[in-house]
Amino acid sequence: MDQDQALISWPEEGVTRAPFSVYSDPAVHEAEMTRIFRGAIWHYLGLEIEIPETGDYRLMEVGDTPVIVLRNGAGGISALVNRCAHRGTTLLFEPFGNAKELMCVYHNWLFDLDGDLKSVPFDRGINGKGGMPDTFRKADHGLDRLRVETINGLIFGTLSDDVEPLRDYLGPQVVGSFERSAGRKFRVLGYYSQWLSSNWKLYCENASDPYHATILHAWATKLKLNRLTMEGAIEMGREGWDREGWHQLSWSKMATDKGGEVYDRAEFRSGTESFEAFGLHDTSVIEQWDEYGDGITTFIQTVFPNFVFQQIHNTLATRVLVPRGPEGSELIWTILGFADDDEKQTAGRIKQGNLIGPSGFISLEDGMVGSLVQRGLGGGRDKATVMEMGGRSIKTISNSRASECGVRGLWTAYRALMGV
Amino acid sequence: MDQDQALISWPEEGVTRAPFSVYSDPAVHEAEMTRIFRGAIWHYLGLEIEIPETGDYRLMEVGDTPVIVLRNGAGGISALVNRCAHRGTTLLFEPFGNAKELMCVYHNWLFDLDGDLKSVPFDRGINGKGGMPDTFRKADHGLDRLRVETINGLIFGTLSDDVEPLRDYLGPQVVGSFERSAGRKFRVLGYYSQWLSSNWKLYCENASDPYHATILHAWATKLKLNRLTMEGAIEMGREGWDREGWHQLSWSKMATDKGGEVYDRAEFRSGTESFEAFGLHDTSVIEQWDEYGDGITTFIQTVFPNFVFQQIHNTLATRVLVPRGPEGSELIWTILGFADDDEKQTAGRIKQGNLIGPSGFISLEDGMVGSLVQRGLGGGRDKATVMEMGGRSIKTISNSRASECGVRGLWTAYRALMGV
Amino acid sequence: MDQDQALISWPEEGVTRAPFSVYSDPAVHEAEMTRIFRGAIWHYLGLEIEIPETGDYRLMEVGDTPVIVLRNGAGGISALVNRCAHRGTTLLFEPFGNAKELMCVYHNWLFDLDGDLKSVPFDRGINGKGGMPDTFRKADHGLDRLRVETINGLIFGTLSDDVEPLRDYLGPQVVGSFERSAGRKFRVLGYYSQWLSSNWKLYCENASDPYHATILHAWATKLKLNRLTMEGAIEMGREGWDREGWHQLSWSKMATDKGGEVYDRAEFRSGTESFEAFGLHDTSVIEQWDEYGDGITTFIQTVFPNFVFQQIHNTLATRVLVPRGPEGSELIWTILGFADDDEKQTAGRIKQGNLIGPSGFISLEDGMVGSLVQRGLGGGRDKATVMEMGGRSIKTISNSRASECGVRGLWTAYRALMGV
Amino acid sequence: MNATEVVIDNAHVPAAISALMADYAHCIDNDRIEDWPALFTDPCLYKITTRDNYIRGFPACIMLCDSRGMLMDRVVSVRSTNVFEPHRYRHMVSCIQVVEAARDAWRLQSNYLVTRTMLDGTMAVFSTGEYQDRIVLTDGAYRFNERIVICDHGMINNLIALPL
Amino acid sequence: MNATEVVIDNAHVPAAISALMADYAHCIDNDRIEDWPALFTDPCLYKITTRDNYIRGFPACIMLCDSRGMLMDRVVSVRSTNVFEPHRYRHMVSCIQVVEAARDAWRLQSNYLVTRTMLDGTMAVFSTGEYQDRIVLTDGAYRFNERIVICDHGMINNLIALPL
Amino acid sequence: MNATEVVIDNAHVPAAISALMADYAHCIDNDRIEDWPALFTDPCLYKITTRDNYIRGFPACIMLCDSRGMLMDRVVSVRSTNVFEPHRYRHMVSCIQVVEAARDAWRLQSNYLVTRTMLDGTMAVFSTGEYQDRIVLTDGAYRFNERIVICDHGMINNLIALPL
Ligand code: FES
Ligand code: FES
Ligand code: FES
Ligand SMILES: [Fe+3]
Ligand SMILES: [Fe+3]
Ligand SMILES: [Fe+3]
Repeated sequence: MDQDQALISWPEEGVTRAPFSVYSDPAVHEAEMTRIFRGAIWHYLGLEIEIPETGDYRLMEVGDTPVIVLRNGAGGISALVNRCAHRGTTLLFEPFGNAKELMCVYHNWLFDLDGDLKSVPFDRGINGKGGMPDTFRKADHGLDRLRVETINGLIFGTLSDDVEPLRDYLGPQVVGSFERSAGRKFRVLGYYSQWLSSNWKLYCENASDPYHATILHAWATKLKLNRLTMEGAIEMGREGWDREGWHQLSWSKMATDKGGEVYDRAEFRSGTESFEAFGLHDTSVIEQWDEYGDGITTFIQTVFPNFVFQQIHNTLATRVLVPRGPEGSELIWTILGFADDDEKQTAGRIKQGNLIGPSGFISLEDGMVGSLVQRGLGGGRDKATVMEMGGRSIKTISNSRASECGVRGLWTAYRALMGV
Repeated sequence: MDQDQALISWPEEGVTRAPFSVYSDPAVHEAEMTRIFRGAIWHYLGLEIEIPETGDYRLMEVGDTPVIVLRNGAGGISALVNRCAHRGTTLLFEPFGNAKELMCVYHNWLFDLDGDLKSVPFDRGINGKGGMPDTFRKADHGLDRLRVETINGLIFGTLSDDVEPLRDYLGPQVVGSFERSAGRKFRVLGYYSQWLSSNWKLYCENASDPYHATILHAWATKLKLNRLTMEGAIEMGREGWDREGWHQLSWSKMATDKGGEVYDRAEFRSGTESFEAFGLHDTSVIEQWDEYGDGITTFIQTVFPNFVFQQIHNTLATRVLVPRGPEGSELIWTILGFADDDEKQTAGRIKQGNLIGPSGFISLEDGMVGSLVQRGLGGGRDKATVMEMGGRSIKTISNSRASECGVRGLWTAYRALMGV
Repeated sequence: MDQDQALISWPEEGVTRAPFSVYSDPAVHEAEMTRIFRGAIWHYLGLEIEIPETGDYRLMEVGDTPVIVLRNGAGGISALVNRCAHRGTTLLFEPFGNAKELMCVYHNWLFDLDGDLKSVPFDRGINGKGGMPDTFRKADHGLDRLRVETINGLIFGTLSDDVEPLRDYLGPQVVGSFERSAGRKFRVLGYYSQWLSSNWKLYCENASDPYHATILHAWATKLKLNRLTMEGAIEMGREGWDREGWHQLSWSKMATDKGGEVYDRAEFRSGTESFEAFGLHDTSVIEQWDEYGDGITTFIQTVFPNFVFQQIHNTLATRVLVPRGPEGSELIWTILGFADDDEKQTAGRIKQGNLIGPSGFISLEDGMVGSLVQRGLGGGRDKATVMEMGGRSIKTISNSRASECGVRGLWTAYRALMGV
Repeated sequence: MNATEVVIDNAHVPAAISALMADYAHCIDNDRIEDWPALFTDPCLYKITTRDNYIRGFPACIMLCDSRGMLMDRVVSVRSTNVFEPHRYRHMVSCIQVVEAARDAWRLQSNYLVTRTMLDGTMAVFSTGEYQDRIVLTDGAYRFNERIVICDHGMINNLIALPL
Repeated sequence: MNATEVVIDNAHVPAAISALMADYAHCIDNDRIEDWPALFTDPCLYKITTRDNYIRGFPACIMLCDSRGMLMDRVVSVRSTNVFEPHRYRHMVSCIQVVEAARDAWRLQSNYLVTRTMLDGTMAVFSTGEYQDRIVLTDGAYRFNERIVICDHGMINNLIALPL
Repeated sequence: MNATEVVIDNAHVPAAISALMADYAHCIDNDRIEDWPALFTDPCLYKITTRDNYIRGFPACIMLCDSRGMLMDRVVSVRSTNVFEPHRYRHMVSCIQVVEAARDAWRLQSNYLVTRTMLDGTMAVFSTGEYQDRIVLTDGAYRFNERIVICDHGMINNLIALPL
């Protein structure tokens, strides 16, 4: 990608606009892989509880870089690029597993759990013939490593040498979010993922956008499960902090709905559409308990660029959005409970699972809407989105979620890393 | 696409050659979307009878721009780009329907049938918090519109501000064709489409090329349904007219076949191949009546760049060819009869339907041959087609269809708009 | 592809490195089609026995150029580009067949078996109207031809005017290989092919790499069918010859295994993995006879860029690897026996067929490993492979196959033709 | 219609009808299309249309044969008249449900999926949809009196030469 | 389990059970989803999960209904509450095997393949996997007491609105 | 062969044969490949070839086992010897037609479609074609004496490790 010419000419309106070209241009995508995903960010890699024993591993992708996340001999966590140092073969290809060492199938070069090259078959040749040259040093041919840090059992890694420590990158607000939400030991209840035929940023915008939540997800609104009239807020880090707006928290308390005069105005679908026969036949799906004792019923914490921790009622999950080319992406869900849940709580989380994921009553639209945007871009490469709800800055509005400040925050981070 | 360097270096032989690169080069395709489909052309959008009532709509694509064609409040026709002015979401996604207003599913911005923005949820925020800035003007955020004109119930639209009025663009010959063919009220008998794994221009060349008709479509030739020895002609507009050759009419009269000495020469397949067991077992499929009282049995009118009106015996149809990337396209058929057809006539048109479409005895090859060409281009980017039948100009030859002047006309228009 | 800027910046380590970008960059792929496949190479086109009679043909692809290989009137062999000289239509589209002449389906231009244009329908028009201009010369519109030469019944062709005669291109070593292996008349026993989701060069490297053979293919190693401890060698042509290393022969003799101390070391999978229940239940699959009376049980001869002749036990086959875009390729197998085989021999070859092809006990991994590499390249465009086994030169090591000299030879040829 | 209306009774599909439906697929898939017309009565109704045309009540269709002669003309088209790249179908038919059962006239509905394989080895799902059949017993054999093929898709991948 | 354990006996699948399984598919594929809940008992178990969750013993699933009311709520979601691009499924069900046969309670396992067709005509294999059914006879009709849908794939193409 | 030649009689497929054919698919699709060899007689013929080889009379094939031991060696290859990316099949088998029926030896032909799902969740139609089976009754159980798998496609997507 040519650094000399402007990769993207950004509209003068700044972060209240995003040019449509960023959602489909292959050159922009290439630059994002380098400047964002291999750049100065921390990327979610999984949970410590997913790899408890030595050699336990899970695979992850950091942008387009395949990564092995494993529990190493010292009981610590290694994140290694999943690419043999010999001729590039993918070393491990099952999503989860246990490996005492990493042996490449092609020529069986052997790496230890820290990524160091331990042995090379026939390196001494056979009967003194062939083999590796004397100048070949195993030490020069280990696997590429990521820096790894954890917080409350969540594992993050980076390919950057420059990015500051994880907690500084996250800032006090996010650190607080994780202390609140991940303070106790989790238990994995399961996995699934969604293929999205849309650019990765369209889903990330969606996750940073509480404005859509109560409108697009009519199911939730009709049942008064999430409405902007509830007590709630968006938080994006200390004002003036150099990462202000990069990560966003949106929370609300269902019990505090001040009533729906706005929702009763005839201006939008979820407020007006008559759902013939609507009303639940079986309300067990929305039976819930106060998960954290703070009355919060929806708690969505994002970490730039592509991580989400969610609490929706008693459904807990991590979501990570893996870009796959300019016009595709995969949203990977890890469904969680707490290690000390009783059977009744687990059953409740499973049943509430109907609210989230690819069939989620209140999440089913989030993946779909991205493809609707992707398609809408056709013929509009010279145009841009408009994001002025709640003003033009990334300042939050106390106790209000009727704002696109979160999306503007996302683009603030994007422009900083991309240099556009 | 870089205007400074020649996008295409055209062979010096001019319109008797088309360089193979125009059929597969992504940069050429991008330029076509801008210079042709968003340029100074009129594009077929549908039929008035498809959207009789207020709010009735059908979707169409103008190149890569998604368009909503609808009957607006005033009883007129609006053509709006199918892309929300907020953040780009596709507004309507059913091919046909009725909408009293256009509400985007994402944040429920509401547009009227003229594309004007009527309301924005929470634009005043909640309890005075959030909402749109005072400087936000709904009037600045309507949907993009196309200019619309109709002729004999056919709807055309353009994204260009410069192109002349529709009738001037079409010229007297095409206007006459539509008066002749669409003078009475149509009835839609059905729809289907064909995915073609070939560049859009390959099908358009095919439609402008009567030379192939009696050779490729052996079925028709064997049954003497269409042969160049019949009375017939190609018409491409007044000589010297600045759009001469852009649009082409090819017609013939089955009853006038002067006998097939040419067809009896041993030089081509349809003239020579022995079809063991050929001859119809049931001739009802070719029973026909004089549709327009002028004895014409085949009447193919094209409008640059991608529209065809056809009469083949008593099958009436519009065809529009939607480009989908450099190497794919979709051919959309609308099968027609007249509103005042009696049952017998309708039944006849339906049965004659075996002649056309994806299973048409005399059209089945038209889509297929494009993919054969697309594949043949492999390894030949530096080569070109040869189109010299009937000379090298776009002049027509009176009462002869043994000419590629129509295809040369197509390329004349193409070069003018593309500036190559 | 811009000649002025370096298409590939090759690592200073030379042929001990291959930059990952060559396996996925579309611009590199385009250049390969021109500089290698349409350049100064000889490309395998098939076997004389596949087209014994006049008009017999088989299709082949030389890079991205579709080619017809046929037995012409004079009893010789013509190789013609499968692209009509009129408007580019693929002329023949069945993989094998017989054609007395080549008639294009689109407008029935007729070419003879030498590719000369014989007739053009309506070239004289109809009743003197239309037709081709007087200046049109059929002689100028024949099909593009390839130069053809054969050796021991194997047909090779080239699109280059400059490349030296076939035998000089192959050199004495390869000529000797074919005399040894194809000295008697073959019989075709069947065909199949494998789609590989990997760049074509990854399979070619694999075929030039005996280092992997005894490690990746654990099945063979466990059964001691092919181990580096057997007598064997790599041969790549006379030292100092200007094509040294382009083509490689790897052979070994099963009967000569000097025992497996190396294989008993605990360092690699096939040496260590405990195959619970391993050991054949039915050994008839490895019953073999001395095919050529020289005791050689594995004999793999490659010809640059993409041809392999193989003898594995009594399985004889040609393999040609057709590139299909930067990240895909098709491996086409022709399974052979000798014309004078008795039934028992044929049955033996068929049963030994379980060892090769897409389900081959000792070849099943060869296609798979390429896609593992292709995937491993993600995020590593700036990195390179390391090929130092057996030193850094293309010199062979007498009687040793513990070397990647073959792969270095492949890259030596590649760099010469690509000019990188 | 609802579940109970659909199933007049729970009659088993007779072996001869299963055999007819299988043979229909094998004729087409295994290159003996010449045997296909004889599986229909004369006159008959063989029709290929799209779900959208079916739902919206549009009479136009992709293929329509109302006599065995027309079926035979389709065979001739495939074998010798029309030009197209050779390809193969493979039929999967399941969820066969008896809608109406009588000794000599049965109505059945079923789901089909047809793949198309080109000679270059590329393979794809070509069509899916519903069969609505009327099968009658004539001179000792079951034959299709009607087979309506309703494609789920309004878009056809290039062309339909072989019947679905 | 192994081959012999699987087949308790070689009982034929009763016509009424074949009809139930076919009707299940036709309700969903032919736009009469309203008829779908009545094919289940109340209470019941309808569950969509992935093979990986199933193998690894993870309880989380994609869809879970344990009452006819919950099935009906899914119908309401499809018909009027949730927003998604309209599409159609087509079910293929085969390799139906009787695991346990009793007069009024049957266990069956079968393979399914579902294609999804969008209104723009694009069509693709959307899901494949296994059905594990418990079918019981209640007031004279066979109904699903349990249908466990185990998808071979852990990745879903965007969303699942209609049941599989 | 033509329609009438094909169906020697309209015998129903016995439940035990349907169960055998279903179990064949479930063994492979549900990860109990160890049960697969026991579904064949010993000796037997299990062969995978392409339609083109079949039509042109070429004897070479992709897989050939003529003993239960060879079938078992394929199981060992899948389980422990050969290296490949883990994946799953899902079989659809339909249009099962009785070609020859006798009490203890049946000939059947049917259509199959197999999808392949990789662990990353990608899924595709992997193979379609025809089964030509000879099924015999030995010591009280039906087993495959012959199963010839004829793929419609001459091109294989990378490799075939699991039987089709
Ligand atoms: S590529 Fe990994 S050992 Fe050779
Ligand atoms: S994108 Fe349309 S309302 Fe927001
Ligand atoms: S393209 Fe071949 S004859 Fe016209
Ligand atoms: Fe949402
Ligand atoms: Fe035509
Ligand atoms: Fe190998």
